[in-house]
Amino acid sequence: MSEPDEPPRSATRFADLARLTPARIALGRTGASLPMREVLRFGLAHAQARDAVHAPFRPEEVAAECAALGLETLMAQSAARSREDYLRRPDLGRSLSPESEAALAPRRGMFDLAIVVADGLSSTAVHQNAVPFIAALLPILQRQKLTLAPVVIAAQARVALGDEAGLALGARMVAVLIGERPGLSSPDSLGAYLTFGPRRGLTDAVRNCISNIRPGGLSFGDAAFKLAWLIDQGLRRALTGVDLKDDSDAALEAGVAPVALPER
Amino acid sequence: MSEPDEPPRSATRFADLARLTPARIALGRTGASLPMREVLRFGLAHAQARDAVHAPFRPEEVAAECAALGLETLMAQSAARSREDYLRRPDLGRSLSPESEAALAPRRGMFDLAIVVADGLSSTAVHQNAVPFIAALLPILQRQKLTLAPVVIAAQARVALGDEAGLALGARMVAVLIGERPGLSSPDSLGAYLTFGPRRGLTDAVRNCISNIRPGGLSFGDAAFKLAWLIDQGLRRALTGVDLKDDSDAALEAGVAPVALPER
Amino acid sequence: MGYRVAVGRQSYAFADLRELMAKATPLRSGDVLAGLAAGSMEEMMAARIALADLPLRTFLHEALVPYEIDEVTRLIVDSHDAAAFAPVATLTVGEFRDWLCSEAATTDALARLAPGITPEMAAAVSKLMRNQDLILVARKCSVVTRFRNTLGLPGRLAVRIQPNHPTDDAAGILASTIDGLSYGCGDAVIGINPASDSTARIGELLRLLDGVIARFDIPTQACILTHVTSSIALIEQGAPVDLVFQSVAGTQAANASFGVTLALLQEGLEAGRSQKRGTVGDNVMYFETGQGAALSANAHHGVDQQTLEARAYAVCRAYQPLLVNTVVGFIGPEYLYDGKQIIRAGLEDHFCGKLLGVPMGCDICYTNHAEADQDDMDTLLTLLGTAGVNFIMGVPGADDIMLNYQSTSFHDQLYIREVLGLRRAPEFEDWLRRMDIIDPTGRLSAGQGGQALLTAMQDRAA
Amino acid sequence: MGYRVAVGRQSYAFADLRELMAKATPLRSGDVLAGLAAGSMEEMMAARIALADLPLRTFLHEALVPYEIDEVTRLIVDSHDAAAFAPVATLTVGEFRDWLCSEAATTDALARLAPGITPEMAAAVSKLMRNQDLILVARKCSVVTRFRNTLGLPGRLAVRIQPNHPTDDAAGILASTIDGLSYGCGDAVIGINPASDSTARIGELLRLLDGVIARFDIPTQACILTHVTSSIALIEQGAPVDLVFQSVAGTQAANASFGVTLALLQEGLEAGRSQKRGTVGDNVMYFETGQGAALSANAHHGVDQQTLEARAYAVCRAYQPLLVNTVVGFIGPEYLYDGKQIIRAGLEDHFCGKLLGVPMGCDICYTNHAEADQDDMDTLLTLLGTAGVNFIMGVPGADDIMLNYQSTSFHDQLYIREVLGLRRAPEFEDWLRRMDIIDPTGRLSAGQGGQALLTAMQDRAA
Ligand code: B12
Ligand code: B12
Repeated sequence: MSEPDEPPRSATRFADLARLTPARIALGRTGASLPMREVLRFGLAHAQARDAVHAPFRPEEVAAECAALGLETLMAQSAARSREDYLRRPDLGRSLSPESEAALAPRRGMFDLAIVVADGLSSTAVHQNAVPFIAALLPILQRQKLTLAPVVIAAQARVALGDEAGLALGARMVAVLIGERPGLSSPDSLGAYLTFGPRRGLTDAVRNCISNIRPGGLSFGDAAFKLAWLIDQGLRRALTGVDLKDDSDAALEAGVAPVALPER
Repeated sequence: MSEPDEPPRSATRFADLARLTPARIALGRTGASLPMREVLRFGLAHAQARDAVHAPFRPEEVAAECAALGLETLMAQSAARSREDYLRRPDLGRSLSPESEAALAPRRGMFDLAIVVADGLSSTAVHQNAVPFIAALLPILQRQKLTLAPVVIAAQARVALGDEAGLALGARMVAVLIGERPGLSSPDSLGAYLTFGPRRGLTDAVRNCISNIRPGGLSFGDAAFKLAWLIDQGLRRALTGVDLKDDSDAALEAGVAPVALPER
Repeated sequence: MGYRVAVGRQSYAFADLRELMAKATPLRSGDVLAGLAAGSMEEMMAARIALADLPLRTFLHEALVPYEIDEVTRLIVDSHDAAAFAPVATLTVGEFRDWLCSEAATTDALARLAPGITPEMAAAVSKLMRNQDLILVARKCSVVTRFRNTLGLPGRLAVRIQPNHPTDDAAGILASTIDGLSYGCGDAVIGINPASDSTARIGELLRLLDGVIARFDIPTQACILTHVTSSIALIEQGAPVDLVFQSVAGTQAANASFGVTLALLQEGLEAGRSQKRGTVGDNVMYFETGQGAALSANAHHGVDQQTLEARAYAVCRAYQPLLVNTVVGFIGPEYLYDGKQIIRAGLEDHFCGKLLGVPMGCDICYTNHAEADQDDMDTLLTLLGTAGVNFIMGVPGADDIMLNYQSTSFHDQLYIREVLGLRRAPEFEDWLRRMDIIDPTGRLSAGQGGQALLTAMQDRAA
Repeated sequence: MGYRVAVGRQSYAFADLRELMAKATPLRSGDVLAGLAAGSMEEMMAARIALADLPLRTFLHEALVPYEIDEVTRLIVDSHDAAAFAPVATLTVGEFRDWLCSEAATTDALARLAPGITPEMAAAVSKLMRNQDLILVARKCSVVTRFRNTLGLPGRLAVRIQPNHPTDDAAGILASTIDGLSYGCGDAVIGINPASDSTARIGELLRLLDGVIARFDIPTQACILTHVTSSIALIEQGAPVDLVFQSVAGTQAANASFGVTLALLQEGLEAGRSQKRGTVGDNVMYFETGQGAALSANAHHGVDQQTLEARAYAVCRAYQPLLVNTVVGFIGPEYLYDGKQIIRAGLEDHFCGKLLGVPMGCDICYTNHAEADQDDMDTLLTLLGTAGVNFIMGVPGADDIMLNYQSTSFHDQLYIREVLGLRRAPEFEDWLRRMDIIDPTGRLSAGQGGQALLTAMQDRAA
């Protein structure tokens, strides 16, 4: 394809900018328009991201990987019965199915933390990033001497499903690791949502969020350090949410890791 | 609702225009826009016309009414199995279902004309206008001494289904009376399509069409006269379609009705 | 010749150019009906990627519908202007799109290029273009035609008054016409679809419209949208025919199903011209088209409906039409399922027509069996107004009481003029000013405008 | 109080005003999800017919969300300006729509009216309006705001540069910002959504943007879209905060789920103003909203999502914002299912905001789980450009690599300027001319424009 007329500027140097970010910059232009090659690149990414939303979730694989880390797992399912259902009815994705509720009940105990791995809007994110992230988190949690509930692996799940799961297991806190909606450039982004005192009827104001956990975003080590910091602070102050500001960076830089530095 | 500012013209007299046509004229305006009452009137008509497309077809009723006229009937069905199917797959609506094909075959004979009553896009049109139209047509056909095949009552049917039906019955000509797509102001418009030498693979170029048969459009009497005129001319010249121009009006005015004047 | 593209882990094959074109097309029900649509979004993108790399001149060598069996193909190939094509002769389809969007593609350059573009090239490039590209480029194209006024000038929009009546009642038709004129419509044409096929009746309608135009000395033209053979017959009978109408499609077989051939259209053109009724020009043909017509006549040869539609414009182009109208949502949901598909098709049709040098208008419309509504029409109207469409329809209250579908209304054209500042054909604008129907800003006049028109009615009554 | 309407053979009953409003709303998935949508098109039309006859002042007496339990309702009721409302006080909702479309509703008249209009009135009338009405009327509304430049002037469109980065990397953000400036974007704001919630990190980003603006003396403002409490804290720490951001919704409970109250917003406003960083004005707030936020927080009180969205604008209005941005397709298909619903919602939001006197911009966007694509965005962009939207987003290549959705790009704004002739904020336009980034026609300059901007990068590297 021909080089469309570039914006009138030293293209090489503007082109250098593109190396500084995965964002779609220094694309050039033809008249007022995006060059053909970029239109096509974008269209293909869109086609693939749409597919990612519907990529099947394989909970058994996650369970096997958790087992390899020495973690016990429980399978769960939201009240949404199909992907269609899930997309149109977020309310269903926030509740455990009656069967799952029944399956968790007997495992109720006294835990500091329950981890929920949820497919969310990208099972790709979960398959690629959830277990490596847990692997980075685990040693810190162990040093914190926290008691861990069995890991819940939840299909067709939204963030708030963690509230019911945490409650059912009797956990003081729940961390939901969930597939964020797939982006054009990142179909694999994982989010972590932390909620103190999980129970029905909570809003997002009482949660903390760490987002963009993936190789091209926040690294597993940094994300694990942040989450562990928030867990520690949250348990001490008996809260999460808007009143708990993430000052882990300062802690990290100052070396005042209340727990332990992540292994990088 | 307030009177929106009318166009600057003697409204009474412009309003008089509206009595001359069912078209939506002399509506007034507010700025550049249609007044609210007309927007609402239009919206309601649209809602109702959309429902008309899906109004169920009751072939038994049509059969009973035909029987009252002394006509024998045969039930048929196109290859389209549902309304959804019918709307998206006109090809299916043009073929007889295998069962219907089998049902018509034994009735093959030597007929001058086969009449097909088809729901088309408006069963309302058929229920309100098909049999009254046949009633107006019948006496003329009888005077023409034409032999009539049993009337086929076809569900989920397109115009071209008449070709297969006419062929199956051994008719020299087929007249399809079909529900035209419903309009905002006329959900009940009937079309009549006439084809000489019905067989598979014909195009619309070899048909004649009389459209807008309904009380607010072409009257049953006028339409019947036209159709009879076309049938007569078509049988004489052994063709229908673009080469057969509808000069029935001239015939009507000149009193040279080759057949007979319609009873009005 | 086949095409193969690898995207990600998947590889896609396309057997021939027809398949490549069809699979590259944005989704529409007609291509699904014909079994030609891409199976997934990724396959569609793969087809586009391959299409972008295809040399534009491929279309000069490889016919989608065989030359031997199709006179439309022969028309396209035989009338191709290689000199006009030269500036883009070495480009791929993707590069052509970039050129069209670039500053190099000025209005003049595009006008010079038009005779060098085949409908297949136009269709191919349109498949690679987003809605905004279709608007941006079409806007730069200017196709000006003339009969009793000048249509298609930049910044102007004309309107056809469509005063149809279910029984062709003269008073009813006249009433709708007068109403339309009082809203400043009618510069494109006053055009009736006759309910009847009777030549006698059509002759009366022709005299009716001729009378109105003569009486008020309106710089516009009339047309009865009857079959071209009827118009020819009427001309022979001495009826006052301004414009000769015909529906056309993109293949010989589809045209045959409409009862026309290219020779017949030529006859129509000559019959029309023989009248010498135009005052400022002799563009005497009015054509209508619409995606799906060929498929509906079982005459699509495995080619996607949008490409065939572009081929219909090549048919039109050969007869120097005054008006070409894509009646975009007219047939129904089996070809364009919903508002989104209708909007996309309207933009494609307008773009392809303009690129080919055809004076495109659009009947922005939908039927009651389609998933569309007035909001979709407002949307398409605004987009096409921005794209510089030559003309739109003016149907009383947007409701055609004879053809049973919804189009744009006398009010809709006021709206689009208001928001985009679009003016009427210059001669017609002057006339509206003289009649005090519009004020100097182009808005409907606050005076007694239009009142005089009512006399036409009264005389009739008398 | 109930409502009953007979249409044809059917009679429809609506238990209360909330139900009437919800059923009159054009179909959208969020209202279906909430169980509030009309069951058929006929029922929807029946609701609209009843709504058209409802006196506008009904909304002053009958609260959709109870006064006692909701501070947003209290804000709306207590701050209603009866004098401003007077000109339309006796109208029904349907008559109000006719008045809005009429010549009587001039830009001045609409500006005077705004404080008299409650969000419920705006929502109600919008439900009776077609897309073209929403465009036509919004276009007449002008809401001008100022901080370091003048936004919202007629014929102008501003753009937010949104240089997000998944790890808030300073070099990456700067690269996107410079790219955006070189396309003539950034007059609305240079606004980063931080990936991190860390105040330390956010402070750094603030200093980064402050540095760029100071270095090139750009007449624009920066903003980090963090929670209002964080902005207040940062102001206390002496960080350079131009604009205070917050997401808001239309009910007290939904705002609570966002961790905000009206008192907190007031605190944010005062903290922002205390900085006195504006040069030509002191509109210091930047709000974002979007249909579905309240329902998603289980805080909708049985009210339809479009009405609640309009209520969010009443919240914004109280704090004299510089920018209010409806992020229309951001949340996902559970609230707006496809392109059609997103387009309609975008037009409604813009209209309602403008009618209420709020400086509306629109993040024209969609997610990958919705049934929408770039064509839909091109469409909405063209419609909102015609409607006179104050600002849109400029996201590199339309792909937000941190928030994972698609918005409008630096190129998209060039397109809309090209086809509609829209200019930038005057102070910013002057600056772009001085920098030789644009030429006198407003197009990107053919000179060495933008080159100077690269020095910001080089210094950083050094
Ligand atoms: C839809 C339509 C079309 C579509 C048909 C394609 C399609 N897939 O549906 C298109 C746009 C292609 C079309 C073209 C023409 N049409 Co037409 N069309 C209609 C319309 C609006 C609705 C028909 C309908 O609802 N049919 C019922 C459905 C259920 O049946 P169907 O099997 O799906 O439809 C078939 C027939 O409608 C047929 N058909 C459509 N138009 C015509 C015209 C003639 C003369 C014939 C014989 C058949 C025919 O095509 C369809 C597919 O096979 C009617 C107006 C009306 N109120 O009915 C005019 C109408 C039937 N058409 C008319 C005309 C004049 C034409 C043209 C001849 C115009 C021209 N000058 O070229 C062409 C050519 C038709 C042909 N010979 O193929 C006239 C007929 C006048 C008359 N009494 O003879 C009508 C009444 C409208 C009008 N007054 O202008 N048309
Ligand atoms: C969608 C979304 C929203 C939507 C959520 C509504 C909905 N029904 O989905 C809306 C627009 C309402 C929203 C609002 C806000 N969001 Co938000 N949001 C996102 C986004 C783009 C995707 C989330 C996702 O895919 N979730 C996964 C799905 C499967 O789960 P879900 O159960 O359907 O989603 C729930 C959560 O996402 C939650 N949620 C959304 N945002 C936030 C923010 C916080 C702090 C928390 C605790 C929860 C939360 O709301 C959803 C419904 O309960 C992320 C970016 C990303 N890449 O993930 C930002 C993101 C999570 N949001 C963010 C922020 C800052 C906010 C706001 C606080 C902004 C503000 N200043 O007001 C508000 C308030 C949130 C709250 N407390 O309620 C930040 C969080 C930064 C951080 N590390 O804490 C993110 C990472 C983006 C960013 N960097 O700006 N958001």
